[in-house]
Amino acid sequence: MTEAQMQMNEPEAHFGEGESAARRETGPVILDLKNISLSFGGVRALTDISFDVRQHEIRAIIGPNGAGKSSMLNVINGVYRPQQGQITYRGEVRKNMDCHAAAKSGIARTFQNIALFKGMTVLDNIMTGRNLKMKSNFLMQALYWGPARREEIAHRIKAEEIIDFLEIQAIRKTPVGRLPYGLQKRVELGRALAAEPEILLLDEPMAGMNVEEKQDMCRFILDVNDQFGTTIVLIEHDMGVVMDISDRVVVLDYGKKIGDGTPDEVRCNQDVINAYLGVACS
Amino acid sequence: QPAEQYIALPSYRVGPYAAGGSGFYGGIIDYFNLVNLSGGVNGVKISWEECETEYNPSRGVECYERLKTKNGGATLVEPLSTGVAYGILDRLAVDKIPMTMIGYGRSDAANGKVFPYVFPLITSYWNQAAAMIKYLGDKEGGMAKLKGKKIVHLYHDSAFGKEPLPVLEALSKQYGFELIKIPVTPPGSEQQSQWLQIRQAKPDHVILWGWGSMNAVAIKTAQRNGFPREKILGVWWAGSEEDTVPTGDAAKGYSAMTFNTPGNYPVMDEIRKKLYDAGKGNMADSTRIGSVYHMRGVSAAILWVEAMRTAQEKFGKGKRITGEQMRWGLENLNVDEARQKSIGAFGMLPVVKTSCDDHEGSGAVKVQQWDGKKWNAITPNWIVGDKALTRKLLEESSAAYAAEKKITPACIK
Amino acid sequence: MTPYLSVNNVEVIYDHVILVLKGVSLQVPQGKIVALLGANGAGKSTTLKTISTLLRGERGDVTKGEVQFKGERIDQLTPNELVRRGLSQVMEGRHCFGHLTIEENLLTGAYTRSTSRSELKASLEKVYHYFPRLRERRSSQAGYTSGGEQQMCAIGRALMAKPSMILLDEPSMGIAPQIVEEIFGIVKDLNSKENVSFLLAEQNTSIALRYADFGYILENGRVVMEGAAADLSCNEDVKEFYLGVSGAGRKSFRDMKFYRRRKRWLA
Amino acid sequence: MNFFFEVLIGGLLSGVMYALVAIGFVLIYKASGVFNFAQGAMVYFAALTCVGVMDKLGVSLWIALPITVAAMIVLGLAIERVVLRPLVNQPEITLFMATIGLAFFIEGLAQLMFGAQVRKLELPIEDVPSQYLMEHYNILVSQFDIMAAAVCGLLVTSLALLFSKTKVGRALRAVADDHQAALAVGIPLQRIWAVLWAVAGIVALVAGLLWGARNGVQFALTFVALKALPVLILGGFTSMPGAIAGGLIIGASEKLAEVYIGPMVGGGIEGWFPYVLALLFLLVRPEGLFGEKIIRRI
Amino acid sequence: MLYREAGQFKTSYQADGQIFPIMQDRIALLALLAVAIVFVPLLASPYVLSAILIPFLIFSLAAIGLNILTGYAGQLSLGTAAFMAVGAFASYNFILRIPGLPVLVAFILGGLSAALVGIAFGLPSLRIRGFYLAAATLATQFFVVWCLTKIPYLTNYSTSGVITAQPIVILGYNFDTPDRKYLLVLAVVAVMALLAKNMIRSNVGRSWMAVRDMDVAAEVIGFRLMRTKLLAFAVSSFYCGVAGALYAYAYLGTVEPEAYNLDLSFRILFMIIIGGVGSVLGSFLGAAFIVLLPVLLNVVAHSLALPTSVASNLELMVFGALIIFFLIVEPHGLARLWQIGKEKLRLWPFPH
Ligand SMILES: Nc1ncnc2c1ncn2[C@@H]1O[C@H](COP(=O)(O)OP(=O)(O)OP(=O)(O)O)[C@@H](O)[C@H]1O
Ligand SMILES: Nc1ncnc2c1ncn2[C@@H]1O[C@H](COP(=O)(O)OP(=O)(O)OP(=O)(O)O)[C@@H](O)[C@H]1O
Ligand SMILES: [Mg+2]
Ligand SMILES: [Mg+2]
Repeated sequence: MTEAQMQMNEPEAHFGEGESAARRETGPVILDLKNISLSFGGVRALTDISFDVRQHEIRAIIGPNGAGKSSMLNVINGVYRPQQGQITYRGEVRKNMDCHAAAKSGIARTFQNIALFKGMTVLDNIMTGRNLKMKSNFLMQALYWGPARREEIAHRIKAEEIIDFLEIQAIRKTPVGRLPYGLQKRVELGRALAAEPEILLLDEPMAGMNVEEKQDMCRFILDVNDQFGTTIVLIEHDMGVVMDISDRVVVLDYGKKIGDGTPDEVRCNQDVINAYLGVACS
Repeated sequence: QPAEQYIALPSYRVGPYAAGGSGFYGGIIDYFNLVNLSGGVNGVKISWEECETEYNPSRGVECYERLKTKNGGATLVEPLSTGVAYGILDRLAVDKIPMTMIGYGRSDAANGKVFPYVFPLITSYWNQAAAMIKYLGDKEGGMAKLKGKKIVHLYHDSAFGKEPLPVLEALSKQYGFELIKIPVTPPGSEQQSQWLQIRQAKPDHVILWGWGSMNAVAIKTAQRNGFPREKILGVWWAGSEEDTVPTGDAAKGYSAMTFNTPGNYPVMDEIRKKLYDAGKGNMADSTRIGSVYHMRGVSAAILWVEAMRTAQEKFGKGKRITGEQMRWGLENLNVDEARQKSIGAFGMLPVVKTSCDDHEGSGAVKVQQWDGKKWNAITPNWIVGDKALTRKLLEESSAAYAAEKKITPACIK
Repeated sequence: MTPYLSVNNVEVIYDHVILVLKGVSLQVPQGKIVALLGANGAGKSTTLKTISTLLRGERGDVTKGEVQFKGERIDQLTPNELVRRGLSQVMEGRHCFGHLTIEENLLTGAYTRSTSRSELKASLEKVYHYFPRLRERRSSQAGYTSGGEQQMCAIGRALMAKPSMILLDEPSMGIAPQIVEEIFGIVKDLNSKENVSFLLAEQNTSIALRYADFGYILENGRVVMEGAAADLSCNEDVKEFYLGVSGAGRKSFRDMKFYRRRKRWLA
Repeated sequence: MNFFFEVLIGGLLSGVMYALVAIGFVLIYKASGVFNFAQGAMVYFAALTCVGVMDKLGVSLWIALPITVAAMIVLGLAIERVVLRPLVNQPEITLFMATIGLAFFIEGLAQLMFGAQVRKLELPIEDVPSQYLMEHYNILVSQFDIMAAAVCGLLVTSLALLFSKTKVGRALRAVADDHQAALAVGIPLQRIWAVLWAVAGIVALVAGLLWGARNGVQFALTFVALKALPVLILGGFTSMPGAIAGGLIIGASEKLAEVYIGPMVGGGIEGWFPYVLALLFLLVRPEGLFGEKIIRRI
Repeated sequence: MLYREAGQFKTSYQADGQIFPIMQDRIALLALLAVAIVFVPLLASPYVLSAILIPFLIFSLAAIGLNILTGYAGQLSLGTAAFMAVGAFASYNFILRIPGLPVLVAFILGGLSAALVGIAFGLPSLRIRGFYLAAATLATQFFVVWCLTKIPYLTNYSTSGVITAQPIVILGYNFDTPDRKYLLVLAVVAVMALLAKNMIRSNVGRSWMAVRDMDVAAEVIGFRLMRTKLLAFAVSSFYCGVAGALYAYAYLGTVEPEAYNLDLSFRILFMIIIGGVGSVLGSFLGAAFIVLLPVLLNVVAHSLALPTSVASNLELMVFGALIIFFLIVEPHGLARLWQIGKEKLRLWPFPH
């Protein structure tokens, strides 16, 4: 019903009103999820959810706590296997993703409860993001000689670019466990970026930051999106951020989709207001 | 300052085998003290140093290396641990320090041509095994009666427990008894299944080839399963107070091999009187004087002191002898009954007479039985098994070792 | 009036070498809500952990200064003793007991109270009333609940101890906006009805200053500014850096400028 | 067939003896997340203290027992104060390591106080086949084992109740999950740990008495911990009933394997068989039969 | 003011990726190596060489092996000695059965055999974690030793299951004296430590640490859990295998399988925990600590002239107490202590 309508409406909605949308070009659908259902024992985390992500867009997922947002990301990159549904990624249809395959085909992500490698330095964490691009075998690495060494240095250069980009030069050799929360989030973003992903899934990247830091973070996200054309799927509870930077928004509640559209549409959707926003649109 | 004869004692007084270690080394040191009280060996005092090995090979090697150069160089070493003994085996010939292995270690080391510096004195595992079968045969009323009998070899599943297998197997073939081999995984604190198997097999005899805590458990488990202890015959490492006391009454009637005749001897009295009554005894617990391990230690020390005497006779009375000379003394040892009498240990150990071919020097053992309070010898005479057989095995095995190590067997003059 | 809680010139070193707090002093008067603001890594959490003596477990040392609660020094007490005296902390990063169910988590919160079963039940009901979502998930293991649910659980757990002073470390993190409002509503509620004092470290400055009576701004381990909440929210720098509004009103996150002016207090 | 049952029953009862030691492990692991390698040493310490007191003071078992209980309580308090308190919130492996150090210390202490020699311990119940069962069912079971099983059952039931039904039990489980958070909600970690280790000491005493009466009080008692490990992983580190179930399974199958498979491969498989069996179980259930699931969520 | 990073600018990532980025460290290490190669064999007594330095180096190597598995890849293992045993017995058999096989090649083959066994026993680690895995690795320990006592072929049908290491002859040169053995062991350990350092600073090392710190995240990033864990098992076992072979050939000489018992596994584990989990330097420090401490205690106890049984028990108690003491002072081991010391030195003379 409404869901189908919304999907039909999407293109117009997209290029219709809303200054941000009008200004931005987005490509064809790159990721398409159909009728995803996921439950854990008795808990239904996701019920029959469908939505798509277009190339180069910033797609936000919002919803109350426990709505299933993180679970959705987990389905997209293969941490959870949905009981039902189908995922189409770059034209390929699959029942579910597998973590490694997802990573390989260009899906990177950050986590809600920071999942950095605590015992490693910032630089090493970011370097792990590049692991799929490393080719030399471990014997060469053990000898640290010839191609292996050249490769290591080439990747190091990439990693340094990301460090510069995220402005975390000063902490490159610090073990991440010691960093304050906000910087850890930034490093995690760096690790995801290091993979040069096509789609970047961000789970509450701005939680626990003050406005100034959020502004920085937004700038990074927008820059990545602009400069590298990376598609971004974003979960965030700060409505200011969501409304300002996203192109389209999906709203989940209790595992069901209750809204989908441009920020402005969503903001004025009565279901969404009741379930999540609490304030009517002005 | 008069020269001292220095002996290295890599001992162990903590850990799972501490009970044996403290008794054995206690005996050695008690006897040394006794000798020193009466002026030493022709005036040469004995000195020694201990080092805790915890029965652990790598610590044992370190101890050996540390002790060997002290006090002008060690002239004898005794680790009372197979693992440690193996760890230092190769170093002995280089360092020219003889090592005794009293009642343990590789049996083929008795071949002095291949192992010039190793002395498995008194008796080896192979001779023990042969003697055990001899004893069982006699008990049955002649070796021929062994035919068709069932003998279980319940053994510590390690190099130690497997050592007698060639002898037992050969004898089983020769006399036609059935040999059932049942291993116990070290440390052997649970033996229910083994004893159920034994009960099922209804053997005529059980040889208990155990070490450490395994022995008490075996005896206890035999009792739990209603297996008569009279049918169990332990090795000498399963025949001490430490093995029977903890079992309470369960060990009554259990017998085991020994190379010391239980009982009292003038030398032990002297130790009691001159050392313990004067508060100079080595063992914390004076009730253990004359216990199996203690007496074993005293016996070891007696043999060493006799070896010193022998060597001094050749190389100069009243002089400190070197390791090489000590080796010679050990190789030309002759502790006969007269000698034993003069020491005050007549009958306490068998007559020991060594040569280049025979670093063991005896091969005789006795059987003792536990009466609930103490051990009593039940064979009046020393038992010697089929020595021809063990000799043959010894030649073969030491030849193989020599080949592997590229040693040309020869006696050292 | 002696402050309810006062922190005097505290210096904290982690791992023997990392100096984090460089002489922080602050006061919380009885029955007031005090906000502790500051950028990431400023030392807010460290300050709170210093007060609740939880630093010891993280190899942090208080090398100078003292903390007083109700007029007594508390820096040498155990956390258990503090909770008994009415000082509870909600730790940053949730810290729920993963293998316990939500309800069991809440019940552990009441460990220090020796109350009747019915009173306990009433407290539990109150928490469920505040966070209906928890009631639904009461019998799931906390380790499997969503981030926000865990956050609610952690707050609820602290409430179960019936404290007279609560240290809240980023209560709004990861919580849906509606609930954030509710949480602060609860804070206000407890504060006015039950006279509970609060010290809250918060990144959501606008809401924190809205509810707080007083605020401190921490940067690099030093208090750089303090004042009544209303005054702080009028300060130009606070407005720009913590509230995201400057002269021309709120700016979109989309058009942030790349270079910013230096904060005045750094001058 | 009768033989089969004898082996089976013998195995089950040995399993109970293993479980007795495993309970001490579970107690501490479940309540503090510490993998207590010193449990074996505590068993030895307890048994040796008991017989040592009897010997040195010349008193009967009934007087030595309360003295030993007191000693175990003191030991528990000391361990908390000296070892655990400074190590709050440290990684599991560090705590594990500390308990190994503790094991050395306790072993040395016990031998220092009472000497290294092997002693006997006689309980009022004798370790001989039960006549009754022998006559009526023609099955050979030691009456000692029957008592051990009863004691074990009692311990497990009461401790399981403690964990599942009481406030302290809940607090203990909370501590195991997160030391820091447990402190924050006001759980008096230190007091709880002290009590807990004291209780574990008493459990060790029970195990020590039974094992000591069976095998003699000697250093090798510290090794019974090795027998308890496969029981633990099979049953689950965090489950009291798991300790019993694991014990029974391990005991029975290891005996059956030794008797029926052992002879085919040269015997002596009891050393590794329980571990391999437990390993196979774990492949199916990585947290053991009754252990709590390890939560891996991101 | 001697120990300063300031002023040492890195102009290339290559320079920054060095094992010891600070120059003073590099100089110190080179000096240490020079001393170890030139002066130690000249000056040290045979006792120090053969009873302290050789076992210290061998244990360091085994500790590096275990550290790769436990410290870097996060898989707690109690089966180290078993892998060492495989290395030793395999080397023995290779030399015995392939005439003319160079000893070093035999060591490598021994290490590879250990690696194979390591992979086989590492398979369960894909499902089993933490202490469950640790307890399960005991299966390796007991099973391997059991096999060695049960399969006569492996011990060349020696009646008691004891093997005697063949003489170490490399290119006609016989390594039979303590100083020669020492140099050989030193060379092997130095090279392998370097290789380990290299692995750890490149992608393999990062993959291990990632799996250790958070395996789910590692998988999401694209590391293959199975490959990473098994590689860790293989490399670790290889190191332990070579160490085990050296233990037999350069230290004990004649060995029974029991020499590789659980006790040894624990000693190696102590080394890495005391030294520092996840640190190559820590492996050395820990090995030194565990090798030297008992000797030291023993010497001290003797000089106090205590009754021997009291001394032995006190030694044990002090050893246990010191382990606890060090853990309390620095749970991350001696390596961290060292590092903090260096950081302090860097700040010196200012306290912070
Ligand atoms: N592995 C799991 N096992 C059991 N339940 C789970 C699991 N993962 C998620 N859930 C449940 O599914 C629901 C959705 O969780 P999810 O983490 O996706 O929420 P969310 O939308 O991200 O919430 P938040 O904003 O609080 O992070 C929650 O109720 C949670 O308890
Ligand atoms: N255990 C620790 N070891 C070393 N340094 C630490 C540790 N914990 C915190 N720090 C350091 O102390 C500083 C202050 O951290 P703290 O967590 O108090 O900041 P915060 O103000 O709470 O930041 P956030 O807003 O990100 O939570 C940071 O620079 C951090 O790197
Ligand atoms: Mg979420
Ligand atoms: Mg914080």
